[in-house]
Amino acid sequence: MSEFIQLLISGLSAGSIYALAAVGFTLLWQASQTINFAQGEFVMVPAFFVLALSVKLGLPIWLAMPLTVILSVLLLGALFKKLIVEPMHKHGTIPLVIATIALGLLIKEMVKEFYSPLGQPFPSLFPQTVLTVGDAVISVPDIANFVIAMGTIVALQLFLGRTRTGRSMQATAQNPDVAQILGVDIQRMVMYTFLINGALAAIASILITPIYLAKFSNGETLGLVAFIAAIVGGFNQIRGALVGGLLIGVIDNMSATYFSAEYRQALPMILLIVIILVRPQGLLGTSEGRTV
Amino acid sequence: MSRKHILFAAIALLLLIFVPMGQKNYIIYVLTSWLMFSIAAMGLNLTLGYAGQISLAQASFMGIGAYITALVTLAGYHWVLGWIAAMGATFVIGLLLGYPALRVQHHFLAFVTLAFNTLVFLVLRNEEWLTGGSHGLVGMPRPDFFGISTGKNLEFYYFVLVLFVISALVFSWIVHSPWGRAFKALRENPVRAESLGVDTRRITLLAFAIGSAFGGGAGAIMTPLVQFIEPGSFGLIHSLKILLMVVVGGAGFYYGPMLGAAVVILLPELLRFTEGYYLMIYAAMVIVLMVYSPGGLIGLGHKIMARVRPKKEVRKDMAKGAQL
Amino acid sequence: MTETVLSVNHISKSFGGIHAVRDVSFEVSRGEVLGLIGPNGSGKSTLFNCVLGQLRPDKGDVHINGHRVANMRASHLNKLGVGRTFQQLSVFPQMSVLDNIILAGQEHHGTMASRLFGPSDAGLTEEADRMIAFFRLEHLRDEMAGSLSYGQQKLVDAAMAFMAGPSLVLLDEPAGGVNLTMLANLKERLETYNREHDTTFVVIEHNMEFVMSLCTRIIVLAEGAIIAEGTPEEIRSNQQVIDAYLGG
Amino acid sequence: MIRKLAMTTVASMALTSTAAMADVVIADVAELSGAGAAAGAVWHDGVKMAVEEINAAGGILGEKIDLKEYDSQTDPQNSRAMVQKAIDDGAYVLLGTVYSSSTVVNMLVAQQNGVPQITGSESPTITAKGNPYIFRTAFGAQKGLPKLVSYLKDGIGAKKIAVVWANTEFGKGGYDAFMKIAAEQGLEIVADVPTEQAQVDFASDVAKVKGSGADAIFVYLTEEESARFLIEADKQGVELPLAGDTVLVSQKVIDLAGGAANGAFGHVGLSAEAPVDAIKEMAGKFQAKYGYGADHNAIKGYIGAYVIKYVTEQIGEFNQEKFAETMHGLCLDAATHPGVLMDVCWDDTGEMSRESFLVEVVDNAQQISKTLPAN
Repeated sequence: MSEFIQLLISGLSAGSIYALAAVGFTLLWQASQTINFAQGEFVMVPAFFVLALSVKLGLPIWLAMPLTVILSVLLLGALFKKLIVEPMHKHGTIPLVIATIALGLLIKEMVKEFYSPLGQPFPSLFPQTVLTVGDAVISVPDIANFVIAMGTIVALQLFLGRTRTGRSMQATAQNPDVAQILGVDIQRMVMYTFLINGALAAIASILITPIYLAKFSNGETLGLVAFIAAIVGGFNQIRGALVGGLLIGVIDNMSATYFSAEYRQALPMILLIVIILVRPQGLLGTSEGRTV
Repeated sequence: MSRKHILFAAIALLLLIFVPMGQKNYIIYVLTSWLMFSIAAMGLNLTLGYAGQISLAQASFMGIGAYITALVTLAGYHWVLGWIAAMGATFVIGLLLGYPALRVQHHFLAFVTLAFNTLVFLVLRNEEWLTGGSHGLVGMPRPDFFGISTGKNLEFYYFVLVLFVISALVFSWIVHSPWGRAFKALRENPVRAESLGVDTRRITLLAFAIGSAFGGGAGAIMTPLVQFIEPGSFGLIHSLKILLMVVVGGAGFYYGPMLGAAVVILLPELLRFTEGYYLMIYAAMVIVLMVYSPGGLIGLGHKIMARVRPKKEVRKDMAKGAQL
Repeated sequence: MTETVLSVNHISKSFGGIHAVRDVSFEVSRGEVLGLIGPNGSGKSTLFNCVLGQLRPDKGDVHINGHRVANMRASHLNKLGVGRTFQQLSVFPQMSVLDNIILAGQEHHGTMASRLFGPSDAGLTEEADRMIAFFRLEHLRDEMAGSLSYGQQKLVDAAMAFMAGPSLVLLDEPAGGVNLTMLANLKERLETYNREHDTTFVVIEHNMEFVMSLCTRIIVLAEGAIIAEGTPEEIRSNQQVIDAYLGG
Repeated sequence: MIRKLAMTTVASMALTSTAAMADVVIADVAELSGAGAAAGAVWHDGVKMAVEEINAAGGILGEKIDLKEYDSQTDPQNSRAMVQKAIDDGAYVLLGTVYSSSTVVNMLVAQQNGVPQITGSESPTITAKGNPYIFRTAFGAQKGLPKLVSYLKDGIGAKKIAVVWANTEFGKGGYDAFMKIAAEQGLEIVADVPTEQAQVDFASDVAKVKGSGADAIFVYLTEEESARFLIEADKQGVELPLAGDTVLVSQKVIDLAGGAANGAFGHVGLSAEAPVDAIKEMAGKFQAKYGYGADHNAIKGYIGAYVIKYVTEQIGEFNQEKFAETMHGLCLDAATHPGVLMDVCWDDTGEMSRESFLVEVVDNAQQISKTLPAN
C-alpha cells in the first residue's frame, strides 16, 4: 500500500509537469492549428537558459530563473510564431508539422553543440528531503512540483475564464470569425497563446530538470508524452490536457511496477490508440466545432 | 507519360548502371542504401504526397519487413519468399492500422502511426525468443538467383537496383492508373473528389497500405544488405528521417523521394567540413524550405522555372487540399 | 414524364435555438429546373446541405430517386445519380482538363480492381472528349485546370458534374463571378443539356436574371420557410417576395 | 582473399605515400555526434593524443600515422558505412566504435575485409562471435562482474540482490552476464528492473527495488541514467548499498548526481583515479591538452592507439593478418611498453585481461579501495 501511495504521488508529480506541456500544446492547437512537434524540446531548452545564465554568465539562480521565463516567452513564444508559424500558416498543416519536427532537431543539436552533449546537474528549488507518512516516503520536491504545476494551470484557467483578455483568447480559439466580428484583435490573441506556451514550457523545465538532469535529449520523451496526454485528455480542452497529463504520469509509474517494465512505454501508446478508436474527441473533449 | 519523361528515366537508369562500376565498396554501399531508402520514401510519398496523410511509422514498416525477411531466410527459405511475406504483411497491417484512424479523419493517422512505431520498437526489443531482442538478428544470407550470387557488394547493388526499378515502375503504374488520378484528386480537393464519387476514405486507406508495403519491401532489402538488424534501426527518429526525405525532395513529385533520400544520405558527406554542425544546417534548411517552398526541392525548382518562364503554373497543392 | 426525382418532406433544422429551416416540403420531377432563391440567411444553404445529406435534419427527411439521404457520404450520393457544383472554384488545379473530366466519370465505371489494373483512362477518353466538346473546351483539353480563367473553370466544374450521367444536378451559385459572355454561354449549355438528357436541376442562385431565365419553377425562402413558389413570371410579380428582398 | 586485400592496402598506401611521405593510415570510427557523442568524442581525444605522441616520437616503423576520423553519428547502420569507408581509404587498423550496438554491426565489415579492429566496447557479445579481427581495450562485462559479485557476496554479505539495468544492447550484455554469475554464486535476485534508453523518470524503478527486500542493488545503466537513478534513490531515502561497474562510479556520474552518488561502489577496469603512475601522468597531460578530465573512454582510446604501434613493431611490418595473429595471446607489459599504461594480455577471442579496481565514492570522489588481480 505504501508503495502504491508513493507511486501515485510521484506519478501525479511527473504527470503535473506533463500536463503543463500538454496544456501549452493544446493552446497552440486551438489558437492556430499548430501541432508542435518541438514541444518536448521547448521544455528541454529553458533549463539550458538557466545554466547558461547562471553557470556561464555567473548570474545568481534567483535572477537566472525569471530571466529564463522571459527568454522562453520571447524565443519559444514570440520568435517561434513570427519566424516559423506565421509565414507557414498559409501552406496548411503539413509543412508546419514538418517545420516543427525540424525545429526540434535544430534546438537539440544547438544545445548539444553550443552547450554540451553531456548531461548537466541542475539546481533544485526545493530541499531534497522526504516526509514519512506511515510507511510511505514522500519526497518534498515531488509535492512542491505538483503544487506549483497545478497552481500554474489553475491560474491560467482563471485568466482565461475571468479576464477580458482571457475570454477574448477563448473566443478566438473557438471561432475566430465571430471573434473578429466582435472586435477581438485575433492576431494579438494568438500571439498571447504562443507567449503563454513559452512560459509554461519554462516553468515545466525548471521544475523537472533537477530530477531529469539537463540533457539535450530530454525532449524526446517529454514531447511524446505531452502529445499523448493532450490527445487522450481531449485535444480542444485545457481540462482535458490536465487530466491527460496526470493520467499518463500515474499510468507510466504504475505500469512499470504492476504491469510490465519492458512494456511500460506501451501502455500510454495503447491508451492513445484505444482513445482514438473509441472516443476520438478525448476523455473530456467535445466534438470539434472546427474542422482541421 | 511523355517522351521527355521516358528519356529522362532512361538516362537516369544508365547512370545508375554505370556509375558504381569500379567504385570503392563504401560508395557502392551508400548507393545501395540510397536505393533502399528511396523505395521506402517512395511509399511514404504515396501516403503523404498523393493522399495527403502523414505517416510517422514508415521505419516500423521497414522493421517489420526486415524482421520477417530475416526470419524467413534464417529458416532456410529463399529471400523472395521473405520479400513477398514482408510486403504482404505490411500491406495488411497498414489496412488494419489505417482503418480506425481514417474513420475519424483529420490528423489522427499521424497520431496512431506515432504510437504504432513505438509499439513495434518495444515488441522487437522485448520478444527476444522471436526477434533476438536488443542483440538483434545476425547472419542473414544474401540471396542467389538461378545460381547467380549477390554476395559481393557490386552484385548486391545491381540486385537492389532491379528491385528499385521494379518498385519505381509499380509506383509509376499506380499513379498513372485511375487510382492514381483519385489519389491526386484527393490531395488537391478532397471535398470535390468525394462529391464525384471517389470514396476518399477507402482510397486514402489504400494509399497508406500500399505506401506501407513499399516500406516493408525496403525492409526486406535491408536484411541482406546490412546482414544485421536490431530494433534501434527502426525507431521513431528513423520514421522522421524518411518523412523528411519525402518532404525535402518534394512530396507529391515522382522523383521527390529519390532526391530527398539522396540529400539526407549524402548531406553528412557534403557538409563534412562543418563537422558537428551538419544536422543543424540540415534542420535549418528544412525550416527555410518549408517557409518558401512546401513542395520541397523539386517544388522550388519548378518555382524558379516559373519565374524564368512565367507561363507555367506553380503547384500549390500543399496549400490547399492536403490536410493532415 | 412526371416521376419524382427529389422529394423533401417537412424538413426542419435549427442551430442552437436559431431555426434555419422550418417545415419545408417540395418535390422536383424529372426534367424540371428548379430555382431556390432567398435573401442571405434565408436558410438556402442549410436546406441545400440537408438535400445533399451533409446535414441531418432535426425533423423530416429527403428522398432522392427513392433513397433516403440522411447522413449519406457524398460519394455514395453521387453513386445514386446526384451531381453537383460548388460555389467556390472546385476543379483539380494540377490535373489537366481531360483528367478532371475523366476523374468525374471513373468511379462509375468498372470495379476497384479494374481501376487499378485496367487502362489508365478507365476507357473514358472518348466520353470525356464528348463532354469537353459539349462545353466547347476542346482547345483547353490538355491544359492544367488551374491555369484556366475563372469562367472556364466554372465550365469544367459543370462538365464534371454531368460526366457520370446524373439524374439530378445541384448547382450552387453557378453564375457567381462569371462575366456576361461566359454566363450566356453557360446558361445556354445548361439548357441544352437539360433538353437533351432530361436531367433535373436544382439551382441556388443570387443572380435573379440568371435564375429567372434558366428555371422552370422557383421556390423562394425567407427566414427558413417557403414564402412563394411558382413560375418565374409568378415570382416576379409576387408582393411577398418583393417585400422579403427589399424589406429585409 | 585477406592476403590480397592486405596487399592492395599496402599497395594503395605505397601509392599515397608519394604524396604523404609514407604515412600509415589509421582510422578512428567513433560516436562524434548523436547520443553517444559524450563517450565517442572523449575516446577520440584519447586516440588523438596518443597518435600525436607516437608521431612526435618518430611514428611506427619510421612511418608517421595519418589518423583519419569517421563519425558514426551513434547510428549502427552509419557506423557500418563508415567502417567500409575507412577500409576503402586504406586503413591499416581500425579504432572504435565505443557503443556496442554499433560495434557488433561494423565489426562484420572489418572481419570480411580482414582489417584488425580495436574497439572500446565492453559488451560480452563482441568477443563471443568468433571474429578473429576484433580486440578490446577494456575487458568485457562478463570478466569484470565476477569480481564484483564476489565482493557483493563475501565483502558485504549480500544474499538478495535487486538488478536495475538498461534494456539496450549495452545493458542487456551486462545484465545477462551478471545474472549468470549471480546464479552461479547463489545470489537471489529479488527484483529485476529493466529500464528504457534515455529514461528520465526513475520513481517507479526505485520504488520497486526499495520494496523488494534486497540487501544490495546492482545498477547497470549509462551515465545520465545512473545519475538519475541515484538522485531518485536518494530522494526516496534508499539506504541499501548500490553497486555497479565503471559507469556508476565514474566522475561524470558523481558530478551529475551531486552527492547522491556517495556510498556507491563499483568495479572499475580503467580509471583516471587509479593508483597507477602512468595513468595519472596520462590523465594530467590530457587535462592540460583538452581542458577537461580524462575518463575510462579517453584511456581506452589512448591505449588502443599505442597497441597498434607496439604490435606492428613486434611483427616488424604492416601486415594486417599477422597483426591479428600476433595479438591473439599477446601480453604487453607497461614497463617496456609505457603506452599501454598497465600490463595487459589478450586471449584468442580478442578479449583482454588486466588488473582492476574496486572503487567507492567518498565525498564526491572516487576512492580506490582495492586493486584486484587480472583474470
